[in-house]
Amino acid sequence: MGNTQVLFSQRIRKFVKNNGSVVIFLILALLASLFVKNFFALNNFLTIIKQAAIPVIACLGITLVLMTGGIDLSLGYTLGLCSITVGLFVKTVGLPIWLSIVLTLLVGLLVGLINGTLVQVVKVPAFIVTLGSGYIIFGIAQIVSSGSDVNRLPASFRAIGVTNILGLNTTVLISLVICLIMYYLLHHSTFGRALAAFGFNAKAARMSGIRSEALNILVYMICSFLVAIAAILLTIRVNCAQPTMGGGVYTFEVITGAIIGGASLFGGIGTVIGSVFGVLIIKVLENCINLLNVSYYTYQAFQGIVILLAIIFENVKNRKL
Amino acid sequence: MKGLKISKKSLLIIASVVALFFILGSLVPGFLSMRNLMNIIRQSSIIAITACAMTLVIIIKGIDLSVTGVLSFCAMVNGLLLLKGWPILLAMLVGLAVGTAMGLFNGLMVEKLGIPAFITTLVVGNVGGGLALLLNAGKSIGAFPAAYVFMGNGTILGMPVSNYIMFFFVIVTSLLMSKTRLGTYIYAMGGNETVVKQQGISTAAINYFVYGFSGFCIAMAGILLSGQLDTVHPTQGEPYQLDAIAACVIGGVSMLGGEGKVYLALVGALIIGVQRNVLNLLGIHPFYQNIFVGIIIIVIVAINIHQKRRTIEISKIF
Amino acid sequence: MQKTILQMDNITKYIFDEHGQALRGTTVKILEDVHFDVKEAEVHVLVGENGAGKSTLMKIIGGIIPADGGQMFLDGQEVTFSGPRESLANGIGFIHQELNLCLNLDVAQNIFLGRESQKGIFLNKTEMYEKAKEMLLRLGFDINPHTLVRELSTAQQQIVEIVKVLSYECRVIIMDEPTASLTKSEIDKLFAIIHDLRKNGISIIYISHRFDELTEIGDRITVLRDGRYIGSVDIAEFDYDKIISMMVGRKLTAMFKSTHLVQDKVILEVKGLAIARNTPPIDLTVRSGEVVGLSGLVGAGRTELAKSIFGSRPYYGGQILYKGEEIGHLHPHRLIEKGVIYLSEDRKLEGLVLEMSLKDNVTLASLKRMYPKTKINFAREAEVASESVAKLNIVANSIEQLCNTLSGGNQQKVVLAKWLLTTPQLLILDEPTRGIDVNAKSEIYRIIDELAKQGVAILMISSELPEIIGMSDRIYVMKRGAIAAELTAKEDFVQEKILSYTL
Amino acid sequence: MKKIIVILLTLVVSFGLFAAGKAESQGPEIAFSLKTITNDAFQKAIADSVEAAAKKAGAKFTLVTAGQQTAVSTQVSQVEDLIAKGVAGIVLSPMDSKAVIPVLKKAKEANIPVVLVDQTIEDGNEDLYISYIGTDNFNAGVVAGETLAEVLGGQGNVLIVRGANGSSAGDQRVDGFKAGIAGSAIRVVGEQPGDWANDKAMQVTENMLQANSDIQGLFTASDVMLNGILTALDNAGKNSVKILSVDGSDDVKEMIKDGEVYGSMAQFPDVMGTKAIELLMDSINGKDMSGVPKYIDSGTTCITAASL
Repeated sequence: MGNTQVLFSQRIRKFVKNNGSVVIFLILALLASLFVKNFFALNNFLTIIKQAAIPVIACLGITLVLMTGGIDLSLGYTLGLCSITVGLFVKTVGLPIWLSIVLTLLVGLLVGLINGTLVQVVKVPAFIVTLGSGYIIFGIAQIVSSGSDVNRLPASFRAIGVTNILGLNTTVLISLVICLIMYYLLHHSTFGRALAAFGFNAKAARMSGIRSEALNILVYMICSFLVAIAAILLTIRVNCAQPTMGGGVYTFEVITGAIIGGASLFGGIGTVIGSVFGVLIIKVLENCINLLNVSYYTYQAFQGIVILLAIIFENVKNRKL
Repeated sequence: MKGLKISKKSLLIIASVVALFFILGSLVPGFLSMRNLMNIIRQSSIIAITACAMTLVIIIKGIDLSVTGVLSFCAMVNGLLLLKGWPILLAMLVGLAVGTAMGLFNGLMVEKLGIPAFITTLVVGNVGGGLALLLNAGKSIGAFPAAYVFMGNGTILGMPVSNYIMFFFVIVTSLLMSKTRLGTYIYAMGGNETVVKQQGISTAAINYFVYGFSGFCIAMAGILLSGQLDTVHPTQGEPYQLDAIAACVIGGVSMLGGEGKVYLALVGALIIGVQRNVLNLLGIHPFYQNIFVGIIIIVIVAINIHQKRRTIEISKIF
Repeated sequence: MQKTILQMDNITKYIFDEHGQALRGTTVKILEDVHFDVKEAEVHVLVGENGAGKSTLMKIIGGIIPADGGQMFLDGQEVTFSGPRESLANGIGFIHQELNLCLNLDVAQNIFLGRESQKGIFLNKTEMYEKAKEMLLRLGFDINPHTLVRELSTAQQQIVEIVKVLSYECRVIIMDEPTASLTKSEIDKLFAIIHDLRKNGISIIYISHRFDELTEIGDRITVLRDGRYIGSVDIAEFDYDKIISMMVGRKLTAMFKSTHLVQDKVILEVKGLAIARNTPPIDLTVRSGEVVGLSGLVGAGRTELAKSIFGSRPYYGGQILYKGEEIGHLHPHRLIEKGVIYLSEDRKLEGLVLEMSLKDNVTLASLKRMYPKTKINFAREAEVASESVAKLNIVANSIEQLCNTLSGGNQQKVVLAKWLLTTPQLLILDEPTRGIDVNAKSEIYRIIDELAKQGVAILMISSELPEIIGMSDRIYVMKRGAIAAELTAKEDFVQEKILSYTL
Repeated sequence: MKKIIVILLTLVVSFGLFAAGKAESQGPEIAFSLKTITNDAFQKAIADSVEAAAKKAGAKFTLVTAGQQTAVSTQVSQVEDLIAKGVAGIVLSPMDSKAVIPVLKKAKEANIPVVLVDQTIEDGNEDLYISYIGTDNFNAGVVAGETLAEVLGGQGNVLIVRGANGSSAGDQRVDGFKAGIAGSAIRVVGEQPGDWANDKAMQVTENMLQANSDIQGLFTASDVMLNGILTALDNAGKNSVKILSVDGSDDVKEMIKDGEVYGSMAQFPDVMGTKAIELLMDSINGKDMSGVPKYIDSGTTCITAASL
């Protein structure tokens, strides 16, 4: 009896240790429900979920990259590029929707391929590659958009993202599906295992027959691919395709989400649940800021401090280990 | 032998800059006008000062991505104090102190927690950016004392005051790197950290100094910029992150650490300045400029690293 | 009778981590009750097999790692060095095998690093460079002190190290295999230097494997074996065979049981392989069910050879045939599929993913084979892991235990388990028993024999002669990147003989 | 090292090509500097009108844009470069009401006439420019406020989606709007910056709707944020909310037709462009500009379904 209790408390401790972000989220939500007017409402929760759905997709992408010990600072700009691309294809060029989407996803893959190759083959540090490529991508996006955004997109296209199925719109559902797929990949497939091994000790992983070179490039491609999906959904969400979407702020927000979610900057560690709740935490904070009608800038500074604490905490935790 | 080699390297860079000037002079209307050249060097002064510190950071195998935020924030602090009627020097000192503190914090994270430089600086930069907006609700402030504006915009004997300050920084830093112990240690640390430790030199101290100094220079650049604009805009640091790194990379500072000359970083800053200036004169959109700079950075770093890897492999041979 | 400068008594050191601290709960001693002393103005040569503890002892003198027991006296005063700087301050200079220089700095900067002469706040360069120049000249080397060390030859770099050490007015200089990478003429120069150093009353501790050198410069020889002090001999009564026998006095324990039989099917055949541009071609074969020992000194090129075969290192000409098929330059994952595996000598860097659990490590190399559809079957995985744990009696609280919390022996078994799970047909084992206790060793021997019995071909690299002799059906001896000898007849398997080939 | 030099030289050459491509010149050169023409139909409209007018006046036209909304220092250095280049006249849409003052002083020293459009600078610097042509943003706000008050019958709750903080035009519009609804029973229940960006605008709208679901009206400082706002309202099922905006872009006209938006304060970019060039040409041709009023209202009208 007491024995089982011990086990139970151990299990709880283990859970808290592995899913810190979930706990933080619950606490945060509780506090908000108590002290923030209008926070505790089904509708508000739905809103938060809708707002989180898209960043979550991108966040899962960056989580993979962080697990290799790399980083993708071009993420936000890739989002902008893919947004304007899909907009142009669907409305201006008038390609069939499926084709436009496929092409946009290909753009994403291409960006990832280039980043990944430079990192893995040419061995340029990831932050340099992606810092540079970020500016390049941003420029290209602006140029292809030739100055004007594409808005009021065809309903048939928007339907992909805004159709409601039992209270949740398809965007959220798509995001859910992606989470499940990523969960499988990361926690139930050899890919995830190989990725972790590579992140912890690339040399040993290679010597153990993991195709580290291919893996590393693939990860960057998956990341940009997910970002492309996020871009399409975001474009649908705001019913407007523009190259300025995303940007550095978005990159930072997504990375913050992953790190609050417990992804390690040194590679190897990262979980789907963690990253999902990491993003949810951010969105709850933003939501409260707006509900309280506080200046957005307070939050911007605040966000940085949150991530700092997250990093320090994670680091100290590992020290103990 | 060594001396000769370096001078050859810098000669080549400088030669190509000269070439650049003449080709451009012949092709771009108004490029060689005195006023325009003055513009270029004044505009480059901001880049040069940040690049100065960035050089040191990269030499010890680090990087500083906090430029945008810290630059804006320190300028904002300094500006608000000025408007409160603080004496210029005092306000500047506070601004510089803030920058140095943020730099030191980076050093601390790198040294004590072993957090990758690019992450801690990225984050600190973001905090800075946020605070810069927060301090004055995203609004810009301006109308500073004349003396202050003079520092940014005035000229003495035909040369902008900003450039006297820039040259002061470049010279001091160059002296530091080439003529003092600390400089030697900074290079040594970029070359072989274990040796430095074995000689009983505190690598921690070096980290603190380098990142602190970086923060200091960035703050100085921010203050200077607000002098040039007679305004502090909460996001005025925007363009300088990329430019600072680009200046170093073009100036031949090795991303693998241990190599780089401050004065070459200055040359790099000038090249960037010229590039932006020319494309402005031609009315070419800044996007092309950024694409350009982005490509240059990646390519040069790639080549640099590729060469290094070859030499390392050769030396590895049995 | 010269007076003794440095004396060490009953020095003991347990196997240690990168900080020089003894590993938790280890019983493996690298040094045990070692006695060592250095007289004024003598060249004291230290010899012993790989892993005899020479370098460790020197590291203790050099203050790089602390001793776990025993005392050290300098001029009769008991001393303990907290760090290299302190031992240097006490007049003990250490010239490492892998040179400690900043390649991106110039000669003078390296020599004076940490104590540059200053004029005001600035460096006094003129003085520094002049000093450096004359120091170099005093040793008869005309190297421009402005030259970047990167641009110097290894020999010249070594000279810079020596000058650096001398500039500290050292009375004792430790040289760890200084001639390893020098040409004949360079060696002569070095010896000349050593001679007049001694004339100036400086003592030198000289580690070397080249006996021809010993007689040329040594005054006294001390032999270490298995971390124990065996004895010291004056160069006067130097006798090759005597020294050899002192070095290899290790008795062959009964832990080796050879139950396997060599079949004649050739599994691995290396033809004319050059592991570097300047090394002669290597020929080598391993048959099914055969254990082939690869002996030689550290740095003789054994690991390089292994890695060249395993496709994680470039090689220069020659062929590598596995079952008659060329496998040169294949990526490890292809080789593992084919049944070729390489157990690295460095288990922490290349063997294990320390941050992952025992279970994950065991299955790491077999993921593709176990889960062709990429879906991990956790139940099966646990099963497999537990089986391996049982089969190799790995001691761990659970298969979920992280590997960085396992003892060295168990870590090694985990690596072995990982490789066995891939059902290999060619095993390349690089120092399979390094730094693990006796029981673990004997078990690993048992497993190797077991495998050979199943017809697996095994190439075993080892620095421990008894191990080589006890396990091998055939022995190759490597020396300076080439095969120095191949011993086929069991009666040739004698430690002295093998050792003499390696030296 | 050599390779780096090669790159630098290619750099040189590429400039050369850029330059060669651009090397043509006739008539006085007039330049227009503004923040950006991307995703901002209104800014683009101004740019187009300036260009058209300049071409008509036989002048050579150069457009310089700073790119990011935030890159104030870029605009300043761009104008400095224009002065150095010795353009005949500058049309300027300041990104910051203070930051451009020093550079305008330089323009004055160099006797380069400047006309401000769309956005003005701090008061007390009227000597630095010929005239400021732009919408009376405050007034536009007032009209919008009054219209909304009228539509809502003088009562109800409204939200405000501001522009980016620090943009004078945006602030004036909002202040005007508040003045416009003053006296009526209309309450402003939420107010957040949309930073001139759809996604940002959408998010703040959503969240404000959470805070107060009972909303009858909404005012936004610019059409460029309408897409996001509309989507947010749509998702919340609040299609009946009366929206008023500023700019009167072509997109918004569509929206008004479809009844998604009640009205928008149309500005007249064409007026700005033509008038600005007219003034510049005059001063270039040596006319005395002292008589010209320092502020010329380019006018506003409230576009509604009725007026279309």
